[in-house]
Amino acid sequence: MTDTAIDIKPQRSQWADVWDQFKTHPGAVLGMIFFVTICLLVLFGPLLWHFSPHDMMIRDRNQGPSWVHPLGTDQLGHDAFAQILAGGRVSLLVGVTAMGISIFLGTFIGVLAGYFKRLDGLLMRLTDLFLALPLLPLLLVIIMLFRDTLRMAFGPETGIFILIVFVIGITSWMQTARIVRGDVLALKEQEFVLAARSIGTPPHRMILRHVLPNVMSPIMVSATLGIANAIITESALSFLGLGFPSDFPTWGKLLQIATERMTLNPAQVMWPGLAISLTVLSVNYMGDGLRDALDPRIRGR
Amino acid sequence: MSAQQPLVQVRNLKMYFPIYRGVLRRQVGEVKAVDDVSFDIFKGETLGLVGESGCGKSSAGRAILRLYDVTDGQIILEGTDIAAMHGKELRQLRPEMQMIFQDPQASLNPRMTVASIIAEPLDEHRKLDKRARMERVFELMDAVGLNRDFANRFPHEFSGGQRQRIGIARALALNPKFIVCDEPIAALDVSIQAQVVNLLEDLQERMGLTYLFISHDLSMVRHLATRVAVMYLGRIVELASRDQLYEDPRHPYTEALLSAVPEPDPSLESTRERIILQGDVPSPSNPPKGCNFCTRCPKVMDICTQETPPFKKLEDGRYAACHLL
Amino acid sequence: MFNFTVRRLLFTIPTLLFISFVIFFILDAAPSDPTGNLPLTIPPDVREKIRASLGLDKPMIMRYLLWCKQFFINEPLNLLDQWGLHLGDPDRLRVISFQTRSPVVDMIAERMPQTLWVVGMSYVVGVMIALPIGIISAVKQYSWFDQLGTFISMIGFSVPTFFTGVLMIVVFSTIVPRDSFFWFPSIYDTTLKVTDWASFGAQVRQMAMPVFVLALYNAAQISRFMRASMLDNLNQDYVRTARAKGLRERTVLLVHVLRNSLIPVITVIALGVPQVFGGAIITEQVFKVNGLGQLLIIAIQGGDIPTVQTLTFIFAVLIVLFNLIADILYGILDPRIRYD
Amino acid sequence: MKMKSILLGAAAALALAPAAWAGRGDSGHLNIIYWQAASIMNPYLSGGTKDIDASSMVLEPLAHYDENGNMVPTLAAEIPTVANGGVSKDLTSITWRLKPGLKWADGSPVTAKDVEFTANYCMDPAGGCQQLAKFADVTKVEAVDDLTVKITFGKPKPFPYGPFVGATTPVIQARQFADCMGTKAPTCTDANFKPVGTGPFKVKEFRANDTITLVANDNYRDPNKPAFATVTFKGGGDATSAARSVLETGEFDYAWNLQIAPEVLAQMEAKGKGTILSGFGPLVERLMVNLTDPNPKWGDERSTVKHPHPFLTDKAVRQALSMAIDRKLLVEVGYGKAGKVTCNVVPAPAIYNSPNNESCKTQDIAGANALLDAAGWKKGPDGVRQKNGVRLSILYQTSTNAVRQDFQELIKSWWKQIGVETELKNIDAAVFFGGDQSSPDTFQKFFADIEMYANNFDGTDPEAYMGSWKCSEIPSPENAWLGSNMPRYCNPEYDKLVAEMAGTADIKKRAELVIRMNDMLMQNYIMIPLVHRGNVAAAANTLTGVKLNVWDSDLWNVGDWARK
Repeated sequence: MTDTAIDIKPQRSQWADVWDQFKTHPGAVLGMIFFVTICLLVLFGPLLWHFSPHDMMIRDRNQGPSWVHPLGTDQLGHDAFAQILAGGRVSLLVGVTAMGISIFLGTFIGVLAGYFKRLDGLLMRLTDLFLALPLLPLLLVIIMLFRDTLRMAFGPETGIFILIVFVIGITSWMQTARIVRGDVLALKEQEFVLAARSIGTPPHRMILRHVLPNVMSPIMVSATLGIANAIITESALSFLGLGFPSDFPTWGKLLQIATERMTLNPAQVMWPGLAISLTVLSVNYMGDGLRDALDPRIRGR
Repeated sequence: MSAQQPLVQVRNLKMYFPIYRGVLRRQVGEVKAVDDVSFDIFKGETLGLVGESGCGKSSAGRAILRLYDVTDGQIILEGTDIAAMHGKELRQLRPEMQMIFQDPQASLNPRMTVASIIAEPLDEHRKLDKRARMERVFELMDAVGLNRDFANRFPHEFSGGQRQRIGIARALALNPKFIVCDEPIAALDVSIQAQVVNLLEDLQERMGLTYLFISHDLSMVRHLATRVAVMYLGRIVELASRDQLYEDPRHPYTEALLSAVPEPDPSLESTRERIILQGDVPSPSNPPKGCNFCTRCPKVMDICTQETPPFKKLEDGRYAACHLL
Repeated sequence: MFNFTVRRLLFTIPTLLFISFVIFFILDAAPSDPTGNLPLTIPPDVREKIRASLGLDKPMIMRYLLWCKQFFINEPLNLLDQWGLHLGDPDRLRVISFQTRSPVVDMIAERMPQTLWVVGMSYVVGVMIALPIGIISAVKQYSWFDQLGTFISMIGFSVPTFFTGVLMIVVFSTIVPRDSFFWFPSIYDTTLKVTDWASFGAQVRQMAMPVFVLALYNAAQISRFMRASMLDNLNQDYVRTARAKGLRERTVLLVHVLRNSLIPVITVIALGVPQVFGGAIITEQVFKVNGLGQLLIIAIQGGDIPTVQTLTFIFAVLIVLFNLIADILYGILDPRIRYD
Repeated sequence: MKMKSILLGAAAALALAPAAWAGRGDSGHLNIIYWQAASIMNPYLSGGTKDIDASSMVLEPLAHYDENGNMVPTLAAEIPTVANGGVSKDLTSITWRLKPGLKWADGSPVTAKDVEFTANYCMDPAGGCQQLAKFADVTKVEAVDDLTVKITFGKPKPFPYGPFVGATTPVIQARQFADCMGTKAPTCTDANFKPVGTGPFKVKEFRANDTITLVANDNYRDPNKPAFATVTFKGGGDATSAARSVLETGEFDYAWNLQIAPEVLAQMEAKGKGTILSGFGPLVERLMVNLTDPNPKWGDERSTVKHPHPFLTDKAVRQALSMAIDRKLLVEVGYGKAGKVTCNVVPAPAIYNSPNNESCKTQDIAGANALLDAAGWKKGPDGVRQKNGVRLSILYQTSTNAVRQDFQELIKSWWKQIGVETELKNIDAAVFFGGDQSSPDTFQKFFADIEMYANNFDGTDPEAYMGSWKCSEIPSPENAWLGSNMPRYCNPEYDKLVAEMAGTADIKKRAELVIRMNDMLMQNYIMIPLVHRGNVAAAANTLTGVKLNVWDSDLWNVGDWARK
């Protein structure tokens, strides 16, 4: 019967449609290719590249690009390419994870505050509190309290990673929360929410099914900006002594160290800057494409 | 007609929205959106609820479905009072009663496909496997006259009438006994209105549905309803069977309303005498003392400004609230 | 709306008190110390005496209450004094910085002008260019304008100001010859007073680079939100309806779509305003603007609790205030959101 | 008159230094940039170098140190010594005589009462005076007459030049600060920001942590000085941009403390707008070795003498760590002209510099390996040496700073070559040096195996400094971690030498003692000196008279500066 024939169709699910739409967005596809390339590079690059980020060719300091060192060397004679690859691992991981935490917290609190009127006041004052907290002293307190514990539990690198991701995450969710709340407030008054209520949809599914998909676009922007923010913040943290150990390169740190030597060795400042910008740009285009693809009104066009 | 069983009994239903004023949010009054309303809805009938916009008819409809918390009174659905129910209990009764909304655009989530919109009630209340679920969705789409191929489309791809069909299909999904139609055709083109109304009638016949049909369109109500209740400023002023009401309105407000309905017959239309009401509808937060209608009633008497007229039975199945009667 | 506002304002008082306590608690718990930056030649026992003279030997709660008294009672009274109204003991102690031994509020007042000029101006410029860019990018989605705007704003956001600022200085202060029209000072002169056209010109010149760097950063972020929000709304049915009604495209966009799109953007903009007063720590440092951001960072590094506490608290007040403004603006822009 | 000016002109042409002959204010405006902004103009309330330097333009002590570390009288008529009778034979008092006719900037005369007041101001127990250590053992300061002041010590002071010598302890005006004693010290904002002084300049406008505007002092004792009429003292930013503003953009005339990458500095200097000045005081960047066990398992007793370190108590290990380091490279990478290789903790003044430790100047990885082999430390499968289950694994901490992080990385790589595993940790400077009781990250608590920082002493006398490594100076929970003996070194012989020095007045004998103590510390590898660090400053080429002084304020002779 036709039933079976048609039954197959819905199996093709929305995700296939989303992918179809995503594919038609050249920026998004390019962004994704680029992002995947960067990920693969930083993941496998260090295994293949003939210099380790810890190799110091101290007599070849501050060199420009050459065949041996395609991106040149830094002030201690590290191979810049090896450093960028190794730094990318940390930066990308920190960027994506911290952004994830921040977006999750922001969306969670924003939706709760916007949807449940009773929680609104309390949660928004909590947001105010977090916005008002002085970041630096807070960081110092957090390091003091947790650095040694985490270092012992997870080793110096993983411990610091957890700390950094946690710190960036819990100090950057507020803007997302406010935006999401604003959108939810408006969305809640829409009739389809009332319709779902008349069906008896419980609040958690109401949020997942009706509210969240309709506030995706500001969340998507926050996420894109969040990655850049986390990568930069990480570099600021390492200069406060909260970052990774000194021999542990990250893009932000490489950029900051190289800035001082900008006129001396311009290449060194260009690479990490380029890496950060292109990553953020590619994530942004992916987000753009994904947002379009997730919006059926655009997909239909 | 006589041995009718009430499906829904509304008793002294009150829906007040408190008004807070001042810095300390003291309650200084309330909007009496629905003020002491009682009526029955019988199984299989269509009760029309008419009145000007803002008279509280939509609030009454939503209160009866418990989309709002009611202030006081009883709503008895098949013997169970749901007025004070909450949470799980209420949720279990949801399949019994459904709603069709005024704005077919706004009432459909733009990010869900037709199939998932229609299936949402099923997902919430029936444990169906994928296949059974889809079958039911197609069944419903057939029932409301939607092409099955549209199942994967999104609301914005449809016309207003089609969207309303989606809304109807969603309301029907759980085989409800009682449906509140909250001005379901007000937002549609006239040509589509008829189609939707015919569909509703058709479905009622086939599935034995009971409707509370809220509308400000008296001619449509006349076409559709079995009995009609007229609301003014949160109260029901008259309740009667359709024919009685349209042919012999008793309450001055009903008279005035009906006088505004154009007659299809041109000869009658020319003789129609329009009663033009003076003034505006008073604010529901500050209704006049005595009869709510006293400020605009052409037949106002002294007593009207003193005492609230009781909602009394005039004859079998006929009620009104007026000192004249 | 008025009552909503007044009620929220009243509600902010306990909120702010609570925030002030939390801030104080964190500052106290933080391991930085007012003697931390002193040369190591100062022996430990002298350091202890210095701490004691700053009152750090007293329990935390006492110091908090003292700050409350100084900030909430003595400072306002002092303000009244300046207006010629003398109340209470004239010898009352104001909030005194550990580092400079001078009233914190006076230092803040001294720094307000340059912060408002540079950071405030950059914010205004940022918003002014972000909104049109966001709107045009959305209306002409995927046009070359949109692509270019996206590219520039992403670069602007992802390249930190410590880099762009130094780059600007290298180009416009060192490579460009000093006597050229395109030469800009790398060091901001906070003592410059605008009295005539020449000094006005000098002021504009010294503001140009920091304002540009910061405006780029601000604009990048806001234009992203503006664009996304516009795109969201452009696909709504009411836009089609409005067009179908035969409204002019300009009216559709600027009246209907823009109004609805502004809601999330308003949040972003409103949340950004307190940050203007928070200063831009890195940019201020790069161009030596020495505004509120620099005051805060120096105070934090120096363990100057009264200064950090006062600055942060004022900052908190502004955050709460501007969140309230954002909420009120929601109500104005979207009548569906009701506060009662 | 005419004749005189012609003569002067000729003389100037010959000397090629016309500015030296110019009168007060002839050189116009001077721009100074300190990348750390001055917070206050009162050195008694802030020990920060930036504040002391800024105030040294206004406030003056009785005597200065010149660029060679010699004392020169400033407000005093001469330097009191035992020979000229100024210092009592029993070394318990010193009597200063002021130059006659000195005036404060407000025109009032400078008297011995002002000196007496200044001492009392600082010694007030409630005032929190930051230079209190300078007044150690002072029992009484009294004005004998208008121009004579006598300082009495509670015990013999072989080096009685603590108070009022150098920019850290200038004389302040009694009249201005009369109401600012003790607990009232912080309330005198006006006095603290605009002190009335005797120096070449006076404050016109003080913006805390930002800019100070100064003008020439009309009552300065030399009628032809200062050459500059006005000074802007700008603060803020970072060292690189401060250097840039002098060497590259030419917006400023003098920049202080330019600890930046040597190659960057050299590149800037090549622009030809300014000159880099450097001078060497006693500042040494060093590694401190923890002789006690920082293992967290000891709880409250970690890093205390109760638990000796598992392997750093082995001298062979400490020595090997030192031998593995290429100090020349460290200097080249981190400091360039502003650093020298040193094997001593007291490398200056020259008389105190020990000649006995030259071996450390060359890196010897092979030697270090051999030493460890001989001591029984065998390389395990992971390349890390171990003995009896103890691995040579080091936690190496320092404050956050670009050069220090580079050093950490280099040293880690060298130690790896001798089979020592290193974990690096860096801590915000304000926390590391902060001494906060609750923080585990302070340099006093030393919850690590090795820590790196730089230290020096004030002025030219190392007596107090050498006392840092006495047994009684070991930080521990009992003394609230107050103490400067970071390695937790305890040697009665060393303590004896310290005591001996306290009773020795003869400068040659004192030098001998310092060298013996220095060698004792060095040859036991209690600390591992890395670099003798200099002060670096940049001055515009148009400026003349600048003499970088590492013993005193950078601006000690700002009154002599002039435009070429």
